Parts: sequence; C-alpha cells; structure tokens
Amino acid sequence: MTELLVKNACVIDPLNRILMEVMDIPVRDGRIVESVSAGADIIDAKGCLTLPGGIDSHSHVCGTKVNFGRYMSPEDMRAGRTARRGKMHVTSGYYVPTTYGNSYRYSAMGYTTVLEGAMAPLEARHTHEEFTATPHQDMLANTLFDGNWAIMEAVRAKDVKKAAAIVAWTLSAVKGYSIKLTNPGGTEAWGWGEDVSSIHDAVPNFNVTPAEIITTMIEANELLHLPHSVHLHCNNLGKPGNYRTTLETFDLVPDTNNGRQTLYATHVQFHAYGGTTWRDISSKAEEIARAVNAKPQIVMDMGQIMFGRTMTMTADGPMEFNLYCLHHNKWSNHDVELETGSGIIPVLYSKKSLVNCVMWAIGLELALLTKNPFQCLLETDNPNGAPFVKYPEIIGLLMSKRYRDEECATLVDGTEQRTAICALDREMDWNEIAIMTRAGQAKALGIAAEGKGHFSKGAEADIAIYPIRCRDVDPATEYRKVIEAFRKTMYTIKRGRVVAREGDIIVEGANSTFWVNPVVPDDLNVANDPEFVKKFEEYYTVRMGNYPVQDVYLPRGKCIRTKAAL
Amino acid sequence: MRAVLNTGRNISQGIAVEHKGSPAYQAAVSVCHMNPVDLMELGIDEGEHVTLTSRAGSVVLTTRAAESMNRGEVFVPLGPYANHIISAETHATGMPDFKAEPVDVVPTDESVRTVWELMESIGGVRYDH
Amino acid sequence: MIIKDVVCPFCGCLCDDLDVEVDGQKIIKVQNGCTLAEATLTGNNRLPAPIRRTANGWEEISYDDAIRETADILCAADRPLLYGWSSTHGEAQSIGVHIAELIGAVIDNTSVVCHGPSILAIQEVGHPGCTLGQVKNRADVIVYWGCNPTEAHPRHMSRYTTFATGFFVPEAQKDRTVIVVDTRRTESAEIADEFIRIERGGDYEVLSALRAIVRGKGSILPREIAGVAREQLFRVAEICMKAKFGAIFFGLGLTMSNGKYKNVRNAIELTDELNRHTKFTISPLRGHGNVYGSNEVFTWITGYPYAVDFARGIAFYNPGETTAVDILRWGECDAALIVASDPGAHFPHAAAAHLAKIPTILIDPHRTATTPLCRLQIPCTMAGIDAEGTAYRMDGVPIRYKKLIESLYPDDADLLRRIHDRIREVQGA
Amino acid sequence: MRVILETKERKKPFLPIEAETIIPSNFLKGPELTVYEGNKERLLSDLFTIVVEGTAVSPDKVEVVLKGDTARIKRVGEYMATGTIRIQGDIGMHCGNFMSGGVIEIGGNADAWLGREMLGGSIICHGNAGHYCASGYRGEKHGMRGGRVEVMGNAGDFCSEYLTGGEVHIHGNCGDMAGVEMKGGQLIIEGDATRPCGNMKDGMCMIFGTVHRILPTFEKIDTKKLPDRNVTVTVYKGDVANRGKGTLMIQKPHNEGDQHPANTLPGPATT
Repeated sequence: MTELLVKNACVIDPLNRILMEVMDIPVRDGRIVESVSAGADIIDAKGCLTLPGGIDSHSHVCGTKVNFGRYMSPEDMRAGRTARRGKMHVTSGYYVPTTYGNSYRYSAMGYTTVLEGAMAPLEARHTHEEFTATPHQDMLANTLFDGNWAIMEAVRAKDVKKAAAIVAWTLSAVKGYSIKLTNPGGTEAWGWGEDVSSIHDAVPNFNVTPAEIITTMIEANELLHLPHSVHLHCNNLGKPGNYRTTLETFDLVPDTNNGRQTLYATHVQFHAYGGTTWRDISSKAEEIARAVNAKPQIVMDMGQIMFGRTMTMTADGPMEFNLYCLHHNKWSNHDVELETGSGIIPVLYSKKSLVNCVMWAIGLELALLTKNPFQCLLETDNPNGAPFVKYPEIIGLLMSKRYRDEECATLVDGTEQRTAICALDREMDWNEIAIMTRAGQAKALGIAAEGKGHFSKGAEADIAIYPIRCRDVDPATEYRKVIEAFRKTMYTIKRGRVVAREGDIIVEGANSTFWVNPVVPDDLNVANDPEFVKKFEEYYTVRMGNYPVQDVYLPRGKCIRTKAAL
Repeated sequence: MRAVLNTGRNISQGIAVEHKGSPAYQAAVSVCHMNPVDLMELGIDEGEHVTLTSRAGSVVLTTRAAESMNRGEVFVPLGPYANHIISAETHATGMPDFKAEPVDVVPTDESVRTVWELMESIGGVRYDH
Repeated sequence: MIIKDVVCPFCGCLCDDLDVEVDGQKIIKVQNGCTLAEATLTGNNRLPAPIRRTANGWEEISYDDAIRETADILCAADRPLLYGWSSTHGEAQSIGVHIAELIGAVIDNTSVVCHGPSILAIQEVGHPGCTLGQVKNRADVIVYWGCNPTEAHPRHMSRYTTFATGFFVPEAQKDRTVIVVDTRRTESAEIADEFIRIERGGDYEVLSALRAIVRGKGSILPREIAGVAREQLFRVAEICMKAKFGAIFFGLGLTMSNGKYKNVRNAIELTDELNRHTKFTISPLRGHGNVYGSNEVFTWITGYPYAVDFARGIAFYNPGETTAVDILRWGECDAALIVASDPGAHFPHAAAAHLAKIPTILIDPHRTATTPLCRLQIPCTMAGIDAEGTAYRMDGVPIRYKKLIESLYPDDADLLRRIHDRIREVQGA
Repeated sequence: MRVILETKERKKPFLPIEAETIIPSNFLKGPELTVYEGNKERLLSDLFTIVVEGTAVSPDKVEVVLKGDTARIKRVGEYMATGTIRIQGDIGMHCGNFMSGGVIEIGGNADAWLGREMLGGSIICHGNAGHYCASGYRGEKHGMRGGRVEVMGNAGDFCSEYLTGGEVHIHGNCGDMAGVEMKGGQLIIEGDATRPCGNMKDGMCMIFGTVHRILPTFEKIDTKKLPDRNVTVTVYKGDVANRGKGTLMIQKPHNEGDQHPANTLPGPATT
C-alpha cells in the first residue's frame, strides 16, 4: 500500500464544481480516497493551483506517420536534444520529438492522458509499440475508418448493424478506443489521386457519400455504446470556403446521447475558412461557433496554430499533396490498403503571411465565441498547428485580451478585416481553462467514468500542481506568469506517483492503454462471416489471423467492455 | 582486362547465406559472372579462374559466362569475396561502391580460397568445430 | 503439427502465409514459401554454445561469463560500436538502443549498406509511398528500377504486384504494364513489357531526363541519355502519365551506384512530378526481414533511423561519419557489439578487418564470416523461428513473428537485457 | 594573443576528438576548456601542450594555432564569429561549421564537411578538401549561406551541395556532383568536375577544367567571353528537371569517351 497526501492544494475540479478551494487530496494506491493514514507521504502544494492531470483529446504522437515525420526530419532533431540523465532517456526533436521527448514534455506540463488522433488499423501494432515507449501518459487510439472498404459496403447496403459489427471487430482486434473519420471517402478517392469536394460527392467505385458514411458511423457508434462519440476530421480541410462543408456536416448530427456529444469535430480551425481562394480567405469562426452553441450534441477542439516551424501530418493524403504543391518542401504520403491514407509535410507559420494570421485568429475566435467551454477544447492538433509545448501560450491568449492585442499588433495588415479577433473581449477564467484542458476532454472522451479528469473519490490520482496562486494573479495583465506556470508543474502526479518535479522526470513510467471491446452477438461477429473473411484474405496483404494486435503489446492495457444494442 | 565490378544478391547466395562455411556458400559467392565475349578475350573458358584486383585488394574467383552481362562489367554476388576487393570508401555517404568498383581481371591458375582463409587473411581465427 | 499463417523472416516482404510443419524442435516442411524461405526455416547451422577466442584458439564458455565479459568490454570502451539489428525483432533492437545511450556508443543498423542512401534521400524530399496492398489492388503500371525481385524478393511479384490479383486489377498480368530499368538484363527484365537498359552509373541522368519530359521540357534532351534512346523515355513517360495508379519499386542499383542517395532523390522527385498527372507511389525494396523495423525503433527512441552517435550523451547523426563502415574504416572504434548481422561477409574487408583488432562480441545464432573476427560469440534464438517478436515489412506494416519451435537458446532480447542490466551494475559501482 | 595548441601523443590515436570549444573567443577567459575524446570528456591540457603568447581584450585579436597530429580533430572553429585559427597540418571533419566570421587557415588537407552551413567569414585550405565541402546538414534545405571557402587543392564529392549564398573557389578538381541542389551563391572550379549542379535551382557555377557527363537537363543557351580571364565559356541554364534558374558556365564541355567517374575521383583528403 502506498499513500500520499497533497496538502494545501488550491483545487479546481470542474466536474465536481470545485472552484479554487484550498484542500487536501488523499491518495491511496493510485486513487483518490477519503483519507489516508498518518504515515502517508506528504506533498505541500502551498496554496498553488492544483488540477486533475491534463488530457489531450487529439494529438499525433505515436504510430506510423508520426514516426515517419521523425524519420524524414533530421533537421528537427537538432533542436530539443537532451542527454540521458537520471531516469530520463535521451530526447531529440522539437515539433516531432522522440517518444520519450513527447512523454517528458507532456509530463512537465502536467498532462497525464493523451489520445493519439489517428491509428490505421493495419498498422496498429506500431502505435501500441510507441505507446509503450511514451511511458508517462495513459494512451488511447482513435482508429481510422474513413476509407474502410467493408464499412463503405455496409453503408451502401444501408446496413448500420453490419457497420457496427465491423467497427466492433476492428476495435477489439487492433485495441483501438474510438472511431475516427478523416476526410471520410476522400482518403479512398486519394487512392486514385483524387478527393471528394463536398459531403454529397460519391466516393469513386463505392457509390456512397461522405454524408452517408458519417451518419451511418454515428448511428453505429451509439449502437455499440462506445464511450467516445465519432471523432471527425471534416472533409475539405484547409480549403478556403470550407466552413460550408463543416456546417453541412454539423447539420447531419442527431442528438442521441444524453451523457455526451454525438459528434466530436476535431481541429475545427482548419475547417472554418470563408472566401474562395487563399487571396480572399476569411474567418467564419462566428458561423461555426453559432452552430455549435445551438447544438449541444457537438464538441469541437480548436486546432489552434501558433507561429513558427512545425510539421503537418494527417490521414488526409490529398490535403497534404495540395499543401506540398504550395510549399515545394518535402512531401511524404502513405496510403494504407482498404483503410485510409496519410500525408506529411513540414510548414512554417509566419506572421508575414496573411493566411497564417487569419488561421491563428480563427482558432482563438472559435474558443472565445463558444459559450460552453465543454464544447471547445484546447489543442493544436499537435504537431499540425503547433507543437503541444505551445499550449501555455494559448492559455495566456485565451485569458488575456491585452496579450491578444499585443500579438495582433505584430500581425500582417488585413488580419483585422478578415477576422473578428480584435473585437472579442472575452477573457477566460481559471475554471474555463481547466475545462478546456482536462474536464472537457474527460467528458468528451468518455473517460470520466474511468476516473480521469476529476478528483472524485475513487478517481485515478492524476494530479498537476502548477507554481501559481490563482487568487493572487490577474491573468488579464499578468499573463506571462500564467504562461510560465503552465509550462512546468511543481509536481505531476500520475496514479499517485510523482513522475515529474519542476520539469524533471524522476521515475520510469508505467502507463496504461485504454481500449474498447464492444461485445456483439455471435451472429453479428464478422469474424464468422464467410463473405467478410473471404474479402479480407483476398485483398489485404496480411492474413486475417495475423491482423489482430496481441495482448503482449499492451502490458498495462485497460479494456472497456461495452454491450452493443444490436 | 579493365572492368567495373557489380555486386548484389542472388538466389544461390540467399539460400546459403546462413551457412557461411559450407561448400554451397563458397560456390555461390566466389563466382565472377562475365560476358562470354570478355571470357573469350581473356582466352579462358567458363570455370577457369581469374584474379580481380582493385584499389582495395585482389581475390581469385571462378568464372561463369552470363549473356546478361554487359561487356566490361563483372558481377560477383554479395559476400566476402566481392568484399575483398570493394573499397571501404563511402564518399561520406556511409555506403561503399558496391556497384561501381573498377577492377583489373587477369586469368590465373591459383585456386580459390575458402571463406575461412579469407577471414584469416584479415586477422580472423577460424572456428570450425 | 502444422502451423498456419507463419511469417517468413528472410526478406522485407515478410510473407505471412506460410504453412510450416514442425516436429518438436525441428521444422520438417515449409509450404507457400519461396526457396529462400525454405532454406531459412529449415537450415541448421547453429553455434551450440558461447565461445571465446584465446591465444590458444577457441573455448566454450558459459552464458554468465559471456554476458559479464561483454558488459566489461563495452563499459571500458571509449568509442564502442553497436552494429547489425536487422535480423532480430524490435524488442531486441529497442534494448540495443538503450545500451547505446547508456555507454555512449555509436549504434548503426544494416541499412547503412542497403537502403541507407534511400533514407538520406527521403530526408531531403520525403517519400510518397503506400502499403503493398494498395499496389496489389490498384496499380496498372509497375516499375522495377535497379532491382531484381526474382532473385532477391522472389514472391514480391506474385504476392503484391505483377502476378497478384487485385480488386481493381482482376486479371493481374493482363491489366498491368511492367517496366524494368536496369544495367543488365536480369530475370526480372525478361517479364517486362518495357525494359530500359541503362549504362552503368547512368540512373541519375535518365531520371533527370524523365522528370524533364513529365514537366514538358523534353525537347532539350539529347538523342541518347546514358545509353537510352530519348524516344524510349518519351514512351515510358507517356505510359506512366496515363497510368491510373503507378508504383515504382527500386533497389540497390540506385543506392549503391555513383551518386548514391541522389539517384534515389531523383526517383522520388520524378514520382512527385508524376503525381501532378496521376497517382504514383515509390517504395524501396528492403532487404533483411526486419531492417525497416530497426529504422522504426531507432527513430522513435533517438529521432534517427540509423547511424546514431551517443558519444556526447545526446543523439547525433551524420551518415558518412557515424556509419559503421566509416567508423571501422578509420579505425575509430575500440570495441564492437555485432547483433544479428554479418559484417565479416558484407563489409569491405578494410572495414571488417578492424573488428579483428578490437574486442568484438557477436550475438548471432549462426557460425558466420564474422565469427572468426570476433573475441566472443554468444548464440541466441532466431527471430521468427524459435523466438517471437515484432518486425516491420518493407512498407512499414508491423507483423508479429511467430515462435515455431522450442529451443534451449536464450532470446536475444533477454541476452541484451542481461547485458544492459550488468552494464548498469558496473556503472553504478 | 596567440594560443598555440600542440597535440600530445595519445594511447588511442585513432579516436576522434570533438573540439568545438576551440574557437578564438573561448580563449579570452583562459585555456581551461574541455573537448571530447570518443565518449570521454577531457581537459584541453590532457590532449594538447598549450602555450599562450601575449594578451587580448577582444576575440578578434585572438589567434589559435594548431600543430601536430590534428587530422582527427573535429569541429574546430564551429560557430566561430571572429578571430583567427591557423592549422599547420591536416584537420578533421566539420571544421568551421556554422561559422559566421573570422578566418580559418588550414596548411594541409581538410576532412569532410569543411565549412558546413557556414554563414560568414573565410576559410582557406592549402591542401585538399574532403567530401561535402561547403555543404548543408542532412535534411536541411540550406547549405552554406555566406562567407568564402577557398581550397587550393581538390575537393571531394558533393562539393557545395545546397549552396545558398557566399562563394566557394576550388583551385583543383572536384569529385562527383559538385553544386548539386545549388540554390544561390557562386561556385568556381578551376579544375575538372563530373556531373555538376544536378537539380540546381539558382546561383552560378563556373568550371574551367574538363567537365565530364554534363547532365542532359541543362540547356545550352549562349557562349560568352569572360574578359577578366580571356576565355570563352558555354553558358547553360538548368536544371530543367527542376524549376531551375541556375547558371552553369563551362569552358571545356566534354561528354565523349568519358572515363567512369570512380576512376576520376580525387581521394578524400585524409585517406
């Protein structure tokens, strides 16, 4: 038995409606408890801001395309190099750091749970291997279904149960957590070098539309009782005028789950563009936020960009090729048979580029215009918009109008006309930031019930203590202090164990991977469906028997079983 | 004869690759494939021996006629024989000139050394238990 | 007993549809595999026990002694080199990298003498690729450039390309056009619809010419480019641009000839250019079963796919300097650990000879050409035969090797873990 | 101030020494610097006999002299901004990396990556330079961006790869692919070259020796008399395989009866 008492913590715990209450947090064997014995280890938080461990609900940190981003970028590895020290392994890289680099930097910022935004089922084993080497965060994997042939056939046959059964088999086979759709239908079209340009275009050869894929998958998701909703990267990412596609997509979404949203729309900044070309691009954040404000069934995340060099990587292959044609830098592409695609190119977001300035403004506008912070979560689509180490600056921008004005003054002329950023006065408070960085994520991902994102009794003792006394600081004016505080915790505690102290990692990590096993009736198990098996063996290049990820890849896997309503 | 040495994998080398001491391996990789006209020009028949000499060293090999070879080019399968004459120069790329080593090809009566003999010639001690 | 869906560990194709019949500790029969698979799985040339070279020849020693001596040698070195890694599984590779960071070593894998130059090219321009199933199901134009799959990857054509039936190419051979580019008429060239024979060392020029044609600038080209008639290149460019889905596979003919990675870069840029007209992908034909896995593992731990130098504590990468052949050739390293590879056979002798001058430890199941050069050899299991573990196919698809038979040898991951732990003990003392 | 560093005999003379601390400004505070020998950190005085003559108040007045067996010493002059380094004999890899000012003079040969990603200042090498002279780092899109590199002997392969700015002047021959990926700056080769300027985007390269295997994707656009040299050169634009706007001027184009490039390569400087 191990016991820990965090004393004098100034707690914000939005899910329990605790707001800046100075209290003690007793921990036993990794969980929050009522009380501990006198022999417990003691950490004195000294009245500093104490939050549940941070949760990133959309980040690219592990798996085939992330590793390829590293592989092709020795120039990035020259940055952020640290030597082996104590319990810390060597790290390299700034925007695509090594797995340990990612893990240590997240820990230093108080993050204890991360969802990998895109895992191709065929390459899931790779993602899980890297999860193991990202030791300080609990991990979850969004599993890609956007170009899945069997799914598209089920959609065409209007067979939701079949679609659900395929999802169930695949998620449990590859130890995935949730359904991810990236440019649904578009990644299959990219198999021929093409794309879809609206949610009503037919996918070549499959005679289904993105809209049909999205609605079927939302239904299937709810039939399976998955903890998270469908996680969608809308069609037409990064194209001027794409906000229409985004709004049309939002219109498809029913409200069928009382506990949470029925659609999680990711990196919406990239999907909120007005105009017709890069020349007349403008912000349509207001339209998007208005739609979200009216639709409690939708949660989005910001997809904030921050200025500087980074790497874009997404399953959205055609989008990356278009970007490559603009930048003429290096371009990688990796299509995955029968499932999805992906592309990678480096980018530089520059304050001299009006397009980039508009993008920067849109992300912030979305957050500031969304009334309920549970509906707009903070992230950068790491590393697409910026590496996650920029989160503290984004927090500063959201909490301080003055900081935003100072930044706006450095942007290229025209930004003010194309966006509403300068007119927005809202300054977010500590509670709202806590929602946008942990409570909201826990709820949206459906892991609050697993003890994430709050301090209820029995919750996992993931605790971040930041060196700032929020009652004594005015974020609107003292935003520098806020940024500094969020960069480096005094303590990051993971499952009751101090993993990072003032940015230094002090233990070997031991994370868990959450995955979902939806139980379906035998007659709906596709593994018993001769037609499914036959097609699998004919068109995949691995045998069906070699496809599932063995348990050995999840040394501390946590399976969430759901009972499907099929 | 002046020629360019090319190396690479082939089936017989691949089959014997985990049996470095075996006659099959030696037979597979101590062969110099060359154009029959080049063989004629050297005045020897297929199966006779040649010495290949490069800036890195020299080695004796058994010739084999191969119509697919260009004249002035020889092919020796990947292995210790080819590597006895491939220079370790990598042009600062890490990769030696496995497909572009200039060599002199001269007929010889000397016999082909065994793999172990080659390894001994560079400081090794054979283990043949 | 017959084991189904066995993964062959020989080459980067990692065919996973073999049926293997085993009887206790012996593999009796291999079905579906190529001749290389059969030789790999049924061969038996294992070193029975750890051996040590002394002034009086070789002696057998215990695993404990061998592990202790290995750790001592590595700890005492000022510039240790850890090389090999491609024929073992990811679990062992990963411990290898951790040993390298512990002792400030250079760690390199066999891609240095294989597709290392392809990696350098990708680091300059990226890599438009795909999994092999995309090619199988879609490609109507296949290009093999500077490679001879018939001999080096015998089932590549039947499983993934030319002869494979795919969803959108139901009549494999009829629906696909095959182009082979090489300096000699290989067996692969015999089945080509179009064979381009290039003068040795002329790949770069021919690739540049094709890029110019695809860009509409072909008119400035001379009549002949590196022995190839301009008309043939125009014809081939036309075939490529009209393809629905084209796939280029390339081999060591590009990486090992003059210009090295610049040849590969040129081929990638040709592919980029073709993507402005249609869909095209390009992929290296990777050699060793799990060489791509060693690149992947090295990359997620260190940021670099191969040739990583930890001498200064941080990871430093500079192929040409931190690569195994160069380090050996300059006589830089003062100790070496070779795992699952045979530099004795596959490195130029001037590089291999240095291994005999320094304490070299070899961890490998077989008697190899490196055996005579080493101070100590420790036999272990062979991944995919008597050990399971992760391997990455040439297209990045991770597959799990199966354990087919029981053996008394230790898994190399266990051996390396013991060496790792012993090093920590020595360092702590 | 003159700092004279003479190498001491070493037990393992083949171990590389990494000595980026050897730049003039570091000696203002005294010679107590460290360098790496293999994976061990050593005091400069463990490896060198150090003699300091005179004093200086600013780094530009510091001259560092290296003597003895210096061929394995890497990174000398890395990030140097001012002052002078004189090397009597050969020097190891990465000499003058990222240097932005000052002068490095090498009496003997320089190993690979001389003046890599250099920004300013000048390097004079009296012997041969190895491969990747005045080039870029792996994966980086810019090579040398400013300053001047002059090599009195030959240079190896990939000379001035990714050259972006500044001037490189090779008095002898270059190996294969000089000026490959060039996008700016000026490369002058007095001797021979093979396959120069592949994929060139911009910048200018002049070659006065024999050029073997001019790439087929360079377009001959003009001949031109260079009055200061009194020679006529053929002017090419390229590389049209790329969006090339580079200029390549060649005095003696020669494509027939070429020798294989492997036969024409200058050896690396320190072989």
